[in-house]
Amino acid sequence: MGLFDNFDPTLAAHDLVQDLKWDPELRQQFEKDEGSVLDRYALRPAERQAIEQRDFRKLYDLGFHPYLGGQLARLIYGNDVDGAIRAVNKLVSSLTGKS
Amino acid sequence: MGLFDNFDPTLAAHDLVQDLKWDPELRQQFEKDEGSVLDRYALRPAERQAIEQRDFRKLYDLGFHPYLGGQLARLIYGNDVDGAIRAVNKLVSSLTGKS
Amino acid sequence: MAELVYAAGIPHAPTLVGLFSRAPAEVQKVVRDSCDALVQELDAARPDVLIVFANDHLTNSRISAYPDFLIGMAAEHSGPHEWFKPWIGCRDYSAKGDTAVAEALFRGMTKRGIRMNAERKNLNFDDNISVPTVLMDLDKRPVRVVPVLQNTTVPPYPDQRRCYAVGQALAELIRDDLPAGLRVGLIGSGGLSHEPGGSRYYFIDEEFDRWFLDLCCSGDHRRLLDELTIDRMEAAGSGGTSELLAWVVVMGAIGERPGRSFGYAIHKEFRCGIGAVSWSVNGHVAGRG
Amino acid sequence: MAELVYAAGIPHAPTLVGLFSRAPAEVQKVVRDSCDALVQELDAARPDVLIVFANDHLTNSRISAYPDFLIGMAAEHSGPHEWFKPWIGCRDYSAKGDTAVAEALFRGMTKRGIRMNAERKNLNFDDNISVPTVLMDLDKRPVRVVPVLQNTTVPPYPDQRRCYAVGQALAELIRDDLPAGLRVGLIGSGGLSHEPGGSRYYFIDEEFDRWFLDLCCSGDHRRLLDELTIDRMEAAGSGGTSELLAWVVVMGAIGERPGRSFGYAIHKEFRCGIGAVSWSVNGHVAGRG
Ligand SMILES: [Fe+3]
Ligand SMILES: [Fe+3]
Repeated sequence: MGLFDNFDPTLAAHDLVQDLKWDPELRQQFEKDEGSVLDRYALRPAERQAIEQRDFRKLYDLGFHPYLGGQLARLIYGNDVDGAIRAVNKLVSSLTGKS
Repeated sequence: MGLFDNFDPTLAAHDLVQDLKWDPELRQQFEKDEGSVLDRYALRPAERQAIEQRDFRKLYDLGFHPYLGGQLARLIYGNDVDGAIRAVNKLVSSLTGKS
Repeated sequence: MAELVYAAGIPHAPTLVGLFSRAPAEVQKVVRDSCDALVQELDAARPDVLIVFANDHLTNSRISAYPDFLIGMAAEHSGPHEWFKPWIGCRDYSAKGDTAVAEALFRGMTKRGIRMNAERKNLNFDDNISVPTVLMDLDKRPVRVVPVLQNTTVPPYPDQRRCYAVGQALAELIRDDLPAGLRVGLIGSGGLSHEPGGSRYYFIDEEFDRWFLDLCCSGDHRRLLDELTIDRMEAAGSGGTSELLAWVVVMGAIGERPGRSFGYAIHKEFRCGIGAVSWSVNGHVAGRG
Repeated sequence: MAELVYAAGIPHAPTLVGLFSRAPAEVQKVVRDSCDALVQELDAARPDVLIVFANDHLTNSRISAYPDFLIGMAAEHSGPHEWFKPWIGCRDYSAKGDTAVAEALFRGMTKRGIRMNAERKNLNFDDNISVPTVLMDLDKRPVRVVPVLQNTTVPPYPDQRRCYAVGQALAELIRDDLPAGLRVGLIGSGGLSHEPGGSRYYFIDEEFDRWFLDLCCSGDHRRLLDELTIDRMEAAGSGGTSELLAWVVVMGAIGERPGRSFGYAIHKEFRCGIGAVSWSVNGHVAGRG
C-alpha cells in the first residue's frame, strides 16, 4: 500500500536499472566505477545521492518503481539465489529503517 | 469507409515503409535495387507481388494501413510537392481501377 | 495552479505550405486570415508554454508498438523530419521545448490513470507539428512547446469520449500540478475532412466540415460527444478526418465554451478541408463553466 | 472454430526453483503435487498451443513506453534472459513458438479494440515464462507456446474488469479466428500474494491467498470482478499480488466454470504465497455457460 503513491515515471534511475539489466558490459563498469556510469544519466541530485548511499527509502520517496528497486538491490548486493537473499535483506532494512 | 475493415497489423510491409522513411541509405538501395530490399522482409508472396506490381488495391485488401500506403506511393513515385501529386494520382487510380 | 490562457484547433495539411501559392486568392485569404487571427490572439494571450496535441502520421512508432499518446520531453524540438521535408516544402525550425512541463504531464497523466509514452530525444515531426509551427512562426515567438503525438489512425485508437476524458484530466493537471502563474496554451492540430492514402484522396466533405466547425463554436459538448463518432469521421474521410480527435482533447480540457471560426476553405488540390477555431478561455482557469 | 481444452492459473516465484530444495518437506509436497496434477491434466488435454499470460517484470520495455500487453511472435522462445538466470537458478530452455497463432492474436485483438504490442524477436523472459516452463517441462512437451507479457505493475495498468474483458475477447477470437480443430490451452502465470521490492518483501497474505483460491474454484465471476480490485491486491502485497490479473484474463476467456486447487503453501523464504488452480474446460468451446 502506498508504494506507488509517489510513483514518478520520469526518474532517470529507472533507465539506469533497465540498461544495467540489458547490458553486461555496463554492469561490469558499474561494479568497477559506479560514478562513471551514474554520470551518463540525468539523475536529479537527490536521486543520485540516494543510489550512492544505498538509501532505498529515499529513492522510493522520490517515486522510484519498487520492482526496479528490488532489481537495483540485486545489481548492488548480488544476483544469484543467495545474493538475492542478501539483497532482499539490505533492501528491507533500508526501507524499514531496521537492520 | 471500410479502409480499415481488413487491417492487418502483422504485415511486414508496414515495417518496410517505416524503415524506408527512417533510413536514407535503405531508400537509396530501394531505388537502385528494390528486390534486394524486399528480400530483407518476411513479406507474404501476395504482399510482395502487390508491391512489385504497384497494386495498392491488392495491398489494401491484404490489410495494409492506408496512411502507409500513401507514404509508399511517395517513396515510389516522388516525395516533393509535385512528386506527391503524381503519387496521389497513381495511388488513387490503382485503388479505383480508373486512370 | 497554472492558468489556461489560449486554446485553438487548427489544420496541418502539408499542402497549406507546399501548394499555398498555387491556390485561388479566396482560398489563400481564408488561410491567411485564420493564421493572422490565431497569431494575434496567441500574442495577446502570452502563454509561457503551448501543449500541442497532434497525431503522429506513423513517423515515430511501428504499428507493432503504437502508443496512444507520446509526449516530447526534449529541450528543443527540431523539424521537419528529413523525409517529410521535401513533401511539406517548409523551412527548418527549432522550437523551444519545456522539459519540466513535459515531465509534469507524463507524471500527472500516469497518476490519473492515463497511459502516455514519453521520449527525451527529439521526436520525428511530420506535418503534425511542422505546419502549425511554420504557419504561426511558433519557433520565433517567446513560447515553449510541448508536443503530444496522438494516435488517431492506427486501430484501435482512443475515441471521442476517451479523448475528451484525457482533456478533462489535462485540465485538472494544469490546475493542480503545474506551477502557479504559468500561462498555458493548448492547440489541437489536425483535420478537417480528408482521406490520406485512400481512394477518396481528393474528397473533401464540406457538409461535415461546416457542421463540425459550427459544433466547435457552439460549445455544446454533449452533442459533440454523441455525434462526433469514429464512424462519422470515417465517413467524412477515412484515416484522416479522425485527426480531429486532437481538437476533442482540447475541448475536454477547456469545457463547454463558445469558439470562433475564421472561415472555411475548400480547395480540392489541398486534399483536405481547411478551417480553424479558437476558444475563449483567456484568464479562466481550466475546467467546466 | 478452435477448441479451448485447458486452463490453469499458476505462480512463477523464482524461489520455487532456486530455493525449492531448502524448503520444508510439506511445502515441497504442495509444489510437487500441484505441478504433477497440472502436467497430468495438460497431457490429457493435448493442446496444440498454450497461450500464456504472464506479467513482464520490467524486462522488455522502459517505463516511458510500457505496453499493457506484448505478444511474443517468435518461432522459438528461449530463456531465461541472461541477467535473470543466476537469480532464478533454472536451466536453459527453448520452447516452440507459434507465429501463426501469435499473429492471429495480434490481428484479432486489434480488430476487437484491444491494443497489444507484438514482437517477432525473442523476448526477454524472466521468471514469468521461465518458471512455468521448467516446472512443467513445457519445452519438452509436444505443445507450442505463445507468451503474452502483461503489465500488472507499472501504473496505470488494466484492472480486473479490463483484463476480464480482454479474456472475453480472447474467447471470441479462439472461437471465430483460430483454425477449426486447433486445441488451445490457456495459462495465467503470477501471484499469489507478494511484495517484490517493497518493505513487506517477506510478507505473505495467507488469508487473501486462501480467499482468492476459493474464489477461483467457485466460478463466481461477479464476486471476482467486484472484489478482486487493484486496492485489494495492493493490500495483499504491493506491486506483486496484482500479477493475478493474468489469471483474470484466463477466467474471462473461459467464463464461469468451477476450478480445483491443489493445496496452498506458505513459506516465508519463498517470498510469495504458493497455489495453483485448473479449470474444467475440456472439450468445451470458449465462452460463458
Ligand atoms: Fe494529418
Ligand atoms: Fe512475478
